[in-house]
Amino acid sequence: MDAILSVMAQNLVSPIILSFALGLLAAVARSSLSVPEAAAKALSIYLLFAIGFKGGASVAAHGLDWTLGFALIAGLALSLVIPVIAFALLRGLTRLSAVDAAAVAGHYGSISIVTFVSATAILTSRAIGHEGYMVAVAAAMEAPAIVAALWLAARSGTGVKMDWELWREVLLNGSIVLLVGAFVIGAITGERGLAEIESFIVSPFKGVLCLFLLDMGLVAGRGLKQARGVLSGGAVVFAVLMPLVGAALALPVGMVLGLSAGGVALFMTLAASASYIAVPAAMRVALPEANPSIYLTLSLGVTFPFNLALGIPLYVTVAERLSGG
Amino acid sequence: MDAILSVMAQNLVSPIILSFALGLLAAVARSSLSVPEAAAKALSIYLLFAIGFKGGASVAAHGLDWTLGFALIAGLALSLVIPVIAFALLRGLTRLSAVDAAAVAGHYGSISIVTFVSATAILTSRAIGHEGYMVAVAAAMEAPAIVAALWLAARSGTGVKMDWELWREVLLNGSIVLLVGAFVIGAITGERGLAEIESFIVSPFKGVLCLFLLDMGLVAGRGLKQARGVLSGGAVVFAVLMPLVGAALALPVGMVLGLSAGGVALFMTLAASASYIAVPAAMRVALPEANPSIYLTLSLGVTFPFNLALGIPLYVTVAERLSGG
Amino acid sequence: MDAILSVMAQNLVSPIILSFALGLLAAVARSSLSVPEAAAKALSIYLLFAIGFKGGASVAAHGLDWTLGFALIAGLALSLVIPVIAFALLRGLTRLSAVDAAAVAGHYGSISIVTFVSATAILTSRAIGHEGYMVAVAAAMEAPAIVAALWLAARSGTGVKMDWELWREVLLNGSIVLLVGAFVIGAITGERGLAEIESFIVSPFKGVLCLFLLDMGLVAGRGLKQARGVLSGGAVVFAVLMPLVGAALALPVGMVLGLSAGGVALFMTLAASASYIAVPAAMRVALPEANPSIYLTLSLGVTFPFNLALGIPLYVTVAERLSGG
Amino acid sequence: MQTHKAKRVEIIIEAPLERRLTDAITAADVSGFTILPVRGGSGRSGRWSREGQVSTAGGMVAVVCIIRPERLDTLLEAAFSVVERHIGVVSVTDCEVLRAERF
Amino acid sequence: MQTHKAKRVEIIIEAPLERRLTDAITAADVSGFTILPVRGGSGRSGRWSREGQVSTAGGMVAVVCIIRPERLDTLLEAAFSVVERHIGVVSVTDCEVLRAERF
Amino acid sequence: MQTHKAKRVEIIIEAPLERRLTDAITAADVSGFTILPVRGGSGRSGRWSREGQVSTAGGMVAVVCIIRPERLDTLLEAAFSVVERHIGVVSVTDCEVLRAERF
Ligand SMILES: Nc1ncnc2c1ncn2[C@@H]1O[C@H](COP(=O)(O)O)[C@@H](O)[C@H]1O
Ligand SMILES: Nc1ncnc2c1ncn2[C@@H]1O[C@H](COP(=O)(O)O)[C@@H](O)[C@H]1O
Ligand SMILES: Nc1ncnc2c1ncn2[C@@H]1O[C@H](COP(=O)(O)O)[C@@H](O)[C@H]1O
Ligand code: NA
Ligand code: NA
Ligand code: NA
Repeated sequence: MDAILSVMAQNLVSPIILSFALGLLAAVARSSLSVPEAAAKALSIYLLFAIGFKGGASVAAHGLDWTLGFALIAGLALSLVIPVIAFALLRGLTRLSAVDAAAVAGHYGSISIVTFVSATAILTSRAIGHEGYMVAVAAAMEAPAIVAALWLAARSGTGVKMDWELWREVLLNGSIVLLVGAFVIGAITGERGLAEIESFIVSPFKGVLCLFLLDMGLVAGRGLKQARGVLSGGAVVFAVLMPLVGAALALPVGMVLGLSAGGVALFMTLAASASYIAVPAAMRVALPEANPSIYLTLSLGVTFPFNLALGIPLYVTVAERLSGG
Repeated sequence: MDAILSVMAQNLVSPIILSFALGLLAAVARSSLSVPEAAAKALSIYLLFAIGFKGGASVAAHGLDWTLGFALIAGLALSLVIPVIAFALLRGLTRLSAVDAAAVAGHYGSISIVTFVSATAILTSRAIGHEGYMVAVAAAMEAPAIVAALWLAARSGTGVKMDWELWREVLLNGSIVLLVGAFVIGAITGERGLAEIESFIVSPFKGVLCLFLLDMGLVAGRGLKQARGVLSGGAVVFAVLMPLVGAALALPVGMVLGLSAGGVALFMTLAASASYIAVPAAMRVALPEANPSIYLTLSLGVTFPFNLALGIPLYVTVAERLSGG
Repeated sequence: MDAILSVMAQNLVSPIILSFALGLLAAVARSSLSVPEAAAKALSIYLLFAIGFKGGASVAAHGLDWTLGFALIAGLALSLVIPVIAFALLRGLTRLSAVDAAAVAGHYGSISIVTFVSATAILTSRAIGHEGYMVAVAAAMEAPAIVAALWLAARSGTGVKMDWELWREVLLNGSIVLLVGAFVIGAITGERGLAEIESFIVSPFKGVLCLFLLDMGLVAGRGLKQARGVLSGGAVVFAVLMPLVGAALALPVGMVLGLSAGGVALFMTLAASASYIAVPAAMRVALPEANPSIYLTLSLGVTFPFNLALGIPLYVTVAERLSGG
Repeated sequence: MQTHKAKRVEIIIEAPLERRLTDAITAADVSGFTILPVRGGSGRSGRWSREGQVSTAGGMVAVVCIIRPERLDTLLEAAFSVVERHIGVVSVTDCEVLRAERF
Repeated sequence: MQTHKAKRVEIIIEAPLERRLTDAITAADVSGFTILPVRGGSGRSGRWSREGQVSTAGGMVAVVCIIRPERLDTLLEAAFSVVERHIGVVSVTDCEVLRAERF
Repeated sequence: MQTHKAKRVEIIIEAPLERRLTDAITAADVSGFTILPVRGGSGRSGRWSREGQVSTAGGMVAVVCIIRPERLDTLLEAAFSVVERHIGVVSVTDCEVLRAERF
């Protein structure tokens, strides 16, 4: 317990968390501080490219085994199951309409790549290794939850159009393509490729992450101010509870798969995190009736900072204790 | 004297100065070279974050003492006094209207963070130490001069609206919040935090500064071309004289405060520099009658390059001789 | 032959090439992946500044000799001659109108700086030295081909307005000014200047190049999809043949000039590459009747990837064998 | 100079639907359109801004389409089929154009 | 398709006043507006461009507001209270909108 | 509020011609104009987008110019002299402006 608390306390004073907090405070205080849209997109391209490439290079170095296949399947399964649990929880804890609840549920089945990236940063700084292919698992878990959400909405009577065009958009959305593409490039070029661009994608990585989190704090803060009134207490409870539920589901699965301690922690983080880039865009197309303030605020305004500040250190410590030892 | 000249000559051939000169020349020659707005803003976010963080980390390493408090007060006082002197000088040297003179005066009481950053870069390359908290002094000197300017304008009969909204805008403008926020993050996370993001905010710093100065040269050049005709000889004399007056005021204050040689040089630089980001925006809101070409051109087109090329090396050499030696 | 193939094979699995391929595939699959315009421009500013500066610093280190002057003249001559050959080839191989053929020819006389940059990256990774002033030759070869193209068009009866304003635009376009300006700054500040900003312009260079090539792949892919139907087989043959013709012309010239093996390879690369930034813009102004899909697709969609994947390794190996070896 | 009557249609629509809208417009055989970026706005669903955003959700684009009067209804129907269930504003203004042969 | 008469108000105003303007519009109970970025321009105070600019000073934004005709005067007064002392252009065009219930 | 009749001219033109167009407009003594960025579009020469582009070729800008009715022809002639051989759309809308003395 003490160990967990000390890891958490230490985590709370990292530049990463504090940068997010700075953005959040600045937005709430209505400061004019803002990151241009193009710069935020550029930062996210950098992060996706770097994390994908490093994952691929690590696979090239350590080799692949069957676990990757099983981990992908387990990830897919989790991201289909979690929305169902989330939906039930939401209907119990809040008065959200079925459509709103389905939309929110879809976000929690999917993943947040920055939460994943922050977890890898913490693992790196604590020198805990992890499977490079977890990046591929992250990519695999982005989209399936959308299907689950649309199924939940359809069951509740909302006409949903999951046409081929939407499938293409979801499966080939920019972040999946870049993440998987960079992973493949890393896997092909391996350690030699990594050496060539190391001083671009490895050394400055954490600093870039700080700026991106500053921006996410600004966006989250603006969203929270905007959404006051829309959010009930029950919804907020959900947004804190659900990541723990997701992580608790992922923990035994990760251990059964035989992942390393770091791998289990990342798997828990993926299950615990909620999408705020790809799924919202898909929901605007397929479930326009769902209120975006609700899902964006819960995902980006509550769950993301919860995972960043408390969740990840918790998952890492638990995973270390139980699996890696 | 020789020493000063040699420092200046050496400074003139630094990549930083030459990048500014390149931008200036390109703009004057009407080249299509331009930096996108989003990129310029991203560069300025990087610089503010890096300089604030490094200041905070240095405070964490060396500890705080009473001098910080006194330096803050001295900075505030200077930024209230300088506009009054500037106003008097302008009324003597030029035929500017009272409103225009008040607006210009406000810019000179405030500070230019890039001038400050360039001075720290010169100190670093000459291995002269300075107090990390000078960053906080810089932040404290951003806003007060606006009050002085509005008071000067009001005295001359221009109805000025300094409402609460404007106060908030000025005190919580993006650059102050980011600078102070990064300073606090640096102070909290200390040397450990700095180590984590060093290869992002320390090593590439000077290169980023070059690109930002290239952009500033472009903007200054465009402004100068645009403002031909608006500027009198007297105004240009003012823009070269005023930084020297400001620096001369700051020199004894810095020495009495007991700042290190580098600290005195930075204090002089702050007093000598003129705002071109925060104050112009505030003036457009509060003193729309004042002609923006005048204050922007004097500040960015004359005083900034003067400080960059001649002022800073002068202040550094003088401060080293008199205080640190 | 084996050596060439092995260099080519090795080149094909470099992060640089694969990043381009990723972008191309993503665009063809209609992924939403995209780089913001401002970010793409910022990347190109970085690359031009870095490559120019390094060239200048290398000249400062190794000194200048008469070869530079001769290389500049030879570059100018080549970029006037190549369009004429290209025009003849196009008229033979395709049914393009004279105006379209003239416009395309102009692109091939000019150069692509990213092709040049990629070639230097390959030279660096294979530890082959080259003359720093080749950057200046690259700059000199940007514009003259435009004149040749307009002359070819005028000869075929298309009224062309090559007014003074267009001259200014072409000669002072952003990329030439930045490349030459950074070259001069590098030459003035020399090794000392380079040391100051090395960790910005040298170490992360290759990684930045990857992201820029990712973007170029996206743009090229979009262009190719758009231009299906416009392009005949003959035009595609031209776009693969012409770089070989250009390189074959440059090879003896470079050897007669006494360039190093790396220098000859770069000279061949310049002659082989086709512009896709400066010349298209000039053509839109001066030859609006020419169809931009044709020249953009040939240059960016066919010749650029050909040079990147096959051309450069070929030129490098040939140059090494014949001149330096 | 000689000008010709036309309609200027401005469709402000959620960014994730941009491709669907332009595909629908193209399918309706409209001669051309231009897409302007939008920085922010406000409506019944609250205030929004593109600043610092990565997702296309929570953003709008403005599609401007100049069209012959007799083609207006076709365009509006195509646009409406996409905007229908979604957030968005469609406005039509009378205008005059140079070079009518282009529309 | 059925359309309804409305007014399209376009306010081009200095960027530092953006929040003041949108606050005033909102206070006047206007149903919605959209903000477009502006890249540059020219007027009596000379030529300007956003290129490479960091400060909001020396920039403009365009606020577009589609409104029922009977609400026009309220909006213009709200806008004028902000634009009055400042640089800015306010223009009003007749237009037709789909889905009038939204305005 | 009191408003005055004016014309709103919108010129969508290839980006490489921006300076030529604004120079021509300025030479025609037009009181002011505003330049809006354009993200993409479609026309007879196909679909285009600014995304990831470095070259100004393959991009358009929108120049908006509000002008007194009696000055319209001068402006259109100036604009036409530049647009003539090039891709571009020129449209004119009737509008009302506040503060007519500014135009
Ligand atoms: N009356 C209006 N005039 C201009 N833009 C509007 C108007 N109403 C809505 N919008 C735009 O459409 C978006 C969504 O509107 P709403 O569905 O009312 O929230 C707003 O955020 C604005 O960008
Ligand atoms: N007649 C006009 N049409 C369009 N925009 C204008 C007009 N007049 C002024 N503007 C815009 O408003 C800004 C300030 O105008 P001014 O106050 O005349 O300098 C200009 O830079 C333009 O962006
Ligand atoms: N009818 C139209 N309405 C709006 N924009 C248009 C129209 N026609 C053309 N454009 C714009 O002008 C560009 C060039 O048109 P075009 O010459 O037809 O290819 C297009 O890509 C659009 O951005
Ligand atoms: Na999840
Ligand atoms: Na000052
Ligand atoms: Na060439």
